[in-house]
Amino acid sequence: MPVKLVFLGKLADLAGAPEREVEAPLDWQALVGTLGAELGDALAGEKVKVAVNGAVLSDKTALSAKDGDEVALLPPVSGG
Amino acid sequence: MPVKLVFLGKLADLAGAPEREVEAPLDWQALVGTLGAELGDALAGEKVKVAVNGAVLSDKTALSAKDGDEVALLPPVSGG
Amino acid sequence: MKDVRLLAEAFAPGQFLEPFAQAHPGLGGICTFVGAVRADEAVEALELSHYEPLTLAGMNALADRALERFELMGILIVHRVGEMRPGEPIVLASAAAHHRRAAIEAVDFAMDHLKSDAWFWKREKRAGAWHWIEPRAEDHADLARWG
Amino acid sequence: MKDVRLLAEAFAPGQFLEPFAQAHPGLGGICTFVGAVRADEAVEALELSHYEPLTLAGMNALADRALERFELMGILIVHRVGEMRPGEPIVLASAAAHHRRAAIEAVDFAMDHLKSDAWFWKREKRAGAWHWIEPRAEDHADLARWG
Repeated sequence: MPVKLVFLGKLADLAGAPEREVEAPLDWQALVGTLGAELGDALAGEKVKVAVNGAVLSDKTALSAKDGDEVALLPPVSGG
Repeated sequence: MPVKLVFLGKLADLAGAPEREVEAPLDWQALVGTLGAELGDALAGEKVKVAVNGAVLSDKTALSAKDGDEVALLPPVSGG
Repeated sequence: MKDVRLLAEAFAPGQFLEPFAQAHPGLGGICTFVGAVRADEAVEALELSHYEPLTLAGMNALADRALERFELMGILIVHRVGEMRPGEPIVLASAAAHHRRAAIEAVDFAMDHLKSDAWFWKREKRAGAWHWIEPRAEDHADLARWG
Repeated sequence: MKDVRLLAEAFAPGQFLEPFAQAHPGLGGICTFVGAVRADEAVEALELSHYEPLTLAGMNALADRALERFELMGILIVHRVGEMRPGEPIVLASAAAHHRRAAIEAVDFAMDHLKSDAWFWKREKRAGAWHWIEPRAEDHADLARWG
């Protein structure tokens, strides 16, 4: 099973799709590498958070996803 | 026409009725005099306000009511 | 829209809230507080008395102050008088606005003033006897928040 | 009572508010905020997206924090997701309590957090094109009030 990437908010527009599958294992460098320049830059911005299987990482650069994991890329939530 | 006294809240209990008619003209001394000791003492307390024809007096001892006026004796309003 | 009412009979909040909401198309939010007679085993009934020449005029002035102080589209204030039983609504304050904070703050403001700065006198019937309710220090502290 | 819902279809506030009120006999007051899609001539539609594993769990945690922080009898939080038109309700937060201040403050607290600290992403359709809505400085200031 691959790793499922889920793009939320405007990251889905940048990615061109709400989801994408990538090969496991997946660490931070591999994630940035697989996303391409524009999406990689957006992800590196300090306001984008990363969750693995529904748990938000306190340090996203410590990402370590394996087969079957779901990795969500979360831009800042919208205001009122 | 006499002056109509209106007793609100617990002052109505002390007065034994919600309203009473007294002779005009009516000033502060005459009001205290006509009410009797218990009600007069309650009225003199700083928390009781007096309104003439729906307007609250800033200084109740300056009361000066004439024929047909309505004088309301207002104890502190109840809390929540 | 300003809608201020003093009612001698029981009411259902929805009968005033629905027309109030419909009168403000395009609103961003409505905040509503409904206060009811608290259930207390010892309390058989609650009676609110008012003084016609002051009470409704004071509620209208309060609604005007809320409209001036907060950016509202409208305000609705309904207050019961007379004898009530536990569970019956006593008071309804609702504010419609473009933005939520104005609506919530206006209701908070209106309720603090209705509770301790409006011309109502309350008494409770306990064991068949009526007892007048005095002002509470807490209410004055709430009121002082508004300067 | 805690009742937290994420809805993909339009709702009428009364369908949740009435059972919520009835579930708390003896309450002193209920405060309710209903937020709707603001009418804005330029906006044709609003879309709220969410992330299933985080959004509902976050709303539940928020309801729990409100129950801990304020003296409540119950809390109701309902949030729409999906595409909405101007006038449709987006969010409903309601708190039942013995005393009014707890109910009003809990709704204020819940709304501040739902608006800027919950997992929702919004975009608006203007002139046929979708535009993402960014966080507002005002929302962070509102949130900072709660420490």
